[in-house]
Amino acid sequence: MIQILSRVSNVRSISDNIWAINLVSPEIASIVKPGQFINVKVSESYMPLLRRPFSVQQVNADEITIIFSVYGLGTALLSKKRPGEILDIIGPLGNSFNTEDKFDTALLVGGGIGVAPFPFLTSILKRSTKNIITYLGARSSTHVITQQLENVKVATDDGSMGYHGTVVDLLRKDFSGSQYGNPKIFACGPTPMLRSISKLIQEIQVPCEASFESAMACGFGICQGCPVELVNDEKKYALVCKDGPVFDIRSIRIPYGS
Amino acid sequence: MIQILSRVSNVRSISDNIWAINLVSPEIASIVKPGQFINVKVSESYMPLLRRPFSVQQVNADEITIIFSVYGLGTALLSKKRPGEILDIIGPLGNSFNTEDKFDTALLVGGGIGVAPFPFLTSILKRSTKNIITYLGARSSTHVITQQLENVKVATDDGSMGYHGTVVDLLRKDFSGSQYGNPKIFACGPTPMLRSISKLIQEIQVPCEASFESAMACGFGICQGCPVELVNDEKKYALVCKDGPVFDIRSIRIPYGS
Amino acid sequence: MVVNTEVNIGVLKLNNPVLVASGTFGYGDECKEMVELHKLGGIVTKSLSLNPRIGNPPPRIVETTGGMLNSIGLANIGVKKFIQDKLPFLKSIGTSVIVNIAASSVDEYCMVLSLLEEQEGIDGYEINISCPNVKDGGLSFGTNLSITVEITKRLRSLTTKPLIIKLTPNVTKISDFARAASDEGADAVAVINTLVGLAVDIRTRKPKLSTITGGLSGPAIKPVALAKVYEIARSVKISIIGIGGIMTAEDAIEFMLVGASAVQVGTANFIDPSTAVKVADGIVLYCTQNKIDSVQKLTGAMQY
Amino acid sequence: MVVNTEVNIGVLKLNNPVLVASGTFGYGDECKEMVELHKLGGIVTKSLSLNPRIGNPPPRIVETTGGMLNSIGLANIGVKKFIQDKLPFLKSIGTSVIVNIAASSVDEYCMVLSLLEEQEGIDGYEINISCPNVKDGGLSFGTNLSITVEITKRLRSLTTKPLIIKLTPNVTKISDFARAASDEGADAVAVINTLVGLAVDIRTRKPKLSTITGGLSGPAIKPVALAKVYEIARSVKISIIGIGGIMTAEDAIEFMLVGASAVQVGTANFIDPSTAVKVADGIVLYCTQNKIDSVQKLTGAMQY
Ligand SMILES: Cc1cc2nc3c(=O)[nH]c(=O)nc-3n(C[C@H](O)[C@H](O)[C@H](O)COP(=O)(O)OP(=O)(O)OC[C@H]3O[C@@H](n4cnc5c(N)ncnc54)[C@H](O)[C@@H]3O)c2cc1C
Ligand SMILES: Cc1cc2nc3c(=O)[nH]c(=O)nc-3n(C[C@H](O)[C@H](O)[C@H](O)COP(=O)(O)OP(=O)(O)OC[C@H]3O[C@@H](n4cnc5c(N)ncnc54)[C@H](O)[C@@H]3O)c2cc1C
Ligand SMILES: Cc1cc2nc3c(=O)[nH]c(=O)nc-3n(C[C@H](O)[C@H](O)[C@H](O)COP(=O)(O)O)c2cc1C
Ligand SMILES: Cc1cc2nc3c(=O)[nH]c(=O)nc-3n(C[C@H](O)[C@H](O)[C@H](O)COP(=O)(O)O)c2cc1C
Ligand code: FES
Ligand code: FES
Repeated sequence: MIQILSRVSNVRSISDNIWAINLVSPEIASIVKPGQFINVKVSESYMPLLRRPFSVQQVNADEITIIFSVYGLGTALLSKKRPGEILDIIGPLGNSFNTEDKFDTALLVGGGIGVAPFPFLTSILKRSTKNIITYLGARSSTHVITQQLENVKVATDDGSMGYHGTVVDLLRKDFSGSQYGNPKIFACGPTPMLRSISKLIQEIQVPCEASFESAMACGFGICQGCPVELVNDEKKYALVCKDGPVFDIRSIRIPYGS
Repeated sequence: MIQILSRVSNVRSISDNIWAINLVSPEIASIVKPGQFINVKVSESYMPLLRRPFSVQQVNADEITIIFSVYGLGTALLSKKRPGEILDIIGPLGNSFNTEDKFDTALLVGGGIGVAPFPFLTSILKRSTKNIITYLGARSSTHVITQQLENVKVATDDGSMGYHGTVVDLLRKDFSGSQYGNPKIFACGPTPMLRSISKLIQEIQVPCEASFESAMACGFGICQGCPVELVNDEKKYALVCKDGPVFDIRSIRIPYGS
Repeated sequence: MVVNTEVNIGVLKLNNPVLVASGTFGYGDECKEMVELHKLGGIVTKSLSLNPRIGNPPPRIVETTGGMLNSIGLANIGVKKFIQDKLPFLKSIGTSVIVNIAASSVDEYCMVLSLLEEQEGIDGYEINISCPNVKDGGLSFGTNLSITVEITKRLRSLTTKPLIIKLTPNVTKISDFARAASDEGADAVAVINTLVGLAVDIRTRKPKLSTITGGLSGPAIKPVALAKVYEIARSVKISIIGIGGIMTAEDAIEFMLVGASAVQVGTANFIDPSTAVKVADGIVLYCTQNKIDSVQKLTGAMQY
Repeated sequence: MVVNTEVNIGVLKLNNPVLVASGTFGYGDECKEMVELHKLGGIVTKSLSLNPRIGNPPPRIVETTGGMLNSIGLANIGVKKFIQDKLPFLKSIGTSVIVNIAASSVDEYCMVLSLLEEQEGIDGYEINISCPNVKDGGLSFGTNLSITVEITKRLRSLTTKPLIIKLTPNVTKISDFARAASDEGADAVAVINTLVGLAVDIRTRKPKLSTITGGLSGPAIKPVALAKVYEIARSVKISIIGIGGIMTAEDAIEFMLVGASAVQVGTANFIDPSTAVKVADGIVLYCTQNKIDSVQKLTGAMQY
């Protein structure tokens, strides 16, 4: 984990309201693992005050890429950065997806901007001989980001592309038909999606690692601000920024709300 | 006084650390008088929170121009505005220089960015048959802005251009030699400059209107935040934003400090 | 859907819940060219004292992160000049007129209120016992429970019009003061006045305000103000007018959800004098989108 | 010019006046890769209680204008695990180690301190009687003068090491509490802990923190913190450690000018964990530029 001034080498809109930024950071690029994130100082003033966390979407030589949807002030400011500008970032942060345990088929399940860590995860998985199938859920076709992903199956809320329904429904349907050989699910997306995956997992008994989000003050373990509740653990809470963001989905009591 | 969304038509650096912005605002351009100012919302966030006041430097048809030195956060943000952006401005604010009373020679005396209202003042004065002589003080030659001014005499602190010394010393010297015919001084600049002019006025007994500054919260008379102290007046204070910024220099007890 | 925007503050009926706060909108006439004044829920005047006050020496204003410090020192034209020069215009607007009173003694409060009682067109009084920027009265009243009781009692005996006590946040337990006001018959409390704050110019090593300390306002203080309103809402029944850092309809709705029946916009007026009008419109939009037919229903509707 | 950066907090000598604040720097080891820890004036640990505390349910963090609300609820590993797992590293850094203690009873404070007294390498204690986010103890202690007296007295009798009482700003007159601490023999007061604040999500109509209210920190509160330090500096003689919204050396110098002998950097660590190091460097630069040969001379040097 280092704090570093990193040069923006590219900023582009990759889809409806979704932006990608490339950052030159050999130090982070050389050690980051899929599922980890960086914490970005988006403003030179105190508004917003706190850094904003973003998953590393891809690594190319010296550069890391993040993608994000413009949500509030922080992401709006970020979308206005220009190549050549310098960003103060901290990373790599958090744990990562485990790509080395025993499974043959990686099922990447992402909702909305939750697709963010998958291109990098896919690159790493492709180094092994695992099968990769990617399930993407989005509001509608304009929100689907398939770049750098393998064997993509799409579900949209409005039916404008692929399956008409949620991505977890699509996954359930596929499981109810044929079975994937020795699968493991890698999930990232909004809380309601994680909650339905968690339910599905209980039905189909497939191992699943999921990336969780939480409001964060520091991102590196000093504020205790980002707990998720553990199931049956005397410690009761784990920190998303340090113990996570990736957890065995069965170990987490997923909160209600979005 | 109106609040209006005004389009930036031009942004340029006109000198060392000095910027000029043109704003399209027929409503203000058609009624503004020399010495008046506008109050500009420089940020879309709450940092800085308050508007920033700037003298109207010039008026051309539908457009007004402001010039400013980059000082803190507000002016830094302003210098990064781009043509086409929309600024929320309030104006015209304050009273104005009186160009119509009985004098034959207008002596415009400005220090640093205090030159700001003079191009517009000069345009108005040129409509009459008055003589105009402009005295400019600056730290050094790179800080001297002579555009759109008449008969400019320069004083620099470092002697790199014109008279070596303060602009008030230069003025005093000129007065001690020949006399200007029926003169009136129009002054704008930092407090120490106004204080020395005030002293000079007592010696030479020439009428003088000066533009004063004060920290401002509103700029249009509702916060009571911008007083200057009056000499011998039971009201004790006048508001820079409403009763000023232009005052007969003899009526104001000029504060110490910068 | 038509949203009913009327709210009641004790016996005072407001067209909508968004007023402009004392000291941040002058006497109403200064903004007439820029603001659709009749759309305001009400105008609270600058604090008025018996005699004119010149206020504190400059500097009176400092900007801070997300807020500002002021040390105006209750500069005002005095109640008599107000009645003569300002009240006629205020009456003509067609919105509620609340006159804010500040004083250095209990007797002075009474005298000012008595003079105002002779006038028509005043819809209520807001009593400033919480100004941090004057030597006499001000905070020394607002942080003293028995004086709060006495001021409320005396003024209550002089008027049947809506009486609003404006409280300071600079106390350990603001609900004690709200209860005192309530027990003595006030119609409402206005919460909060500014927090005591200070700023230093490290170049000159002097305080940035002539009075050294001043009052902090603006979005920086909103969380504190919300906590104070919430504390009071859980302990008294009278209406609460929420104040502190309101810049948007969202901010105002937060205040209503924790228990305010109405709100006041202060510092935001300096940045956009039409803020209160926009906030009022925004509250209606929120109600419409959430199928709430009356803004009154927002009061205390926080789920917890 | 060589600037002497040493300052004294009672009997405690610090290498420089800039510490990191409790709860905003963990136990020091989390930041070792990013921060030159030996350059800190001191590390104040997360508040430690007798037994581990799991803390409050999420959400615990909300950002506000120029600040943040937290409701961590004193989540900590407990004093025994601290002594075992964290103290060895802290001792090895070469900076002053201040252990912050929080408790739900006077006895618990005493037990924690007694356990720590058996250890070497602890340079002083900071007593948190001002946490707004726990049900038992916390603010109910810090807003109660007689409990403040009792806690200080009892702990003073147990240790000769530097004893710092950390005060809450959520009181009418903070100088009364500083005087109580001073009278009972505390070496210093640390000022301020967070202000009680609240935020509501108007979409869900729920409070944004699980505990409804939380503690406000960050640059938004700096003016309030400066006013509290100033108030105390005029009424007690013991050292003051200034805290609240310090982001830059300029901010820290403001605190020293109004009377602080040292400062703590809190929230800023979340944004830049090296803030305290940069602040310490910036203070030296300021002293050099202003021909001040010792940072101690800044304390109380405001001109007024
Ligand atoms: C480990 C991690 C990885 C993430 N990766 C990505 C990514 O790759 N791409 C992406 O678009 N987004 C990602 N996010 C979410 C992203 O951080 C938020 O979208 C961003 O902080 C919003 O900032 P804002 O200023 O635009 O919005 P704000 O104006 O701050 O509004 C943000 C809203 O979202 C909530 N929020 C604030 N911070 C967070 C947060 N850290 N997590 C969740 N909600 C938050 C706030 O409570 C608020 O309601 C990630 C979050 C985490 C924790
Ligand atoms: C009537 C009037 C007309 C002005 N015209 C011009 C102009 O034409 N060109 C120009 O460059 N500047 C002008 N100024 C000054 C200009 O408003 C300030 O330079 C600007 O507000 C600085 O903002 P900032 O955010 O960059 O600096 P900040 O970060 O706000 O720092 C500003 C510093 O200057 C002080 N300051 C803040 N606001 C003001 C203010 N309104 N007046 C004086 N000092 C202030 C603050 O106390 C602070 O110390 C004028 C000021 C007034 C009152
Ligand atoms: C410049 C200024 C002057 C004020 N004058 C008064 C006043 O005369 N009487 C009063 O009761 N409150 C006064 N206040 C307090 C406001 O009415 C309000 O309570 C406070 O500013 C908090 O609200 P805000 O954050 O929206 O500004 C004043 C505030 C400011 C900023
Ligand atoms: C997330 C967080 C956790 C905190 N935990 C503690 C704590 O455990 N003990 C304590 O005495 N103060 C705690 N504080 C208060 C800080 O030490 C400090 O007094 C306060 O945040 C004001 O300083 P700042 O504005 O620089 O953050 C905490 C503050 C924050 C923001
Ligand atoms: S965000 Fe600070 S501990 Fe996780
Ligand atoms: S700046 Fe508000 S009255 Fe002048």
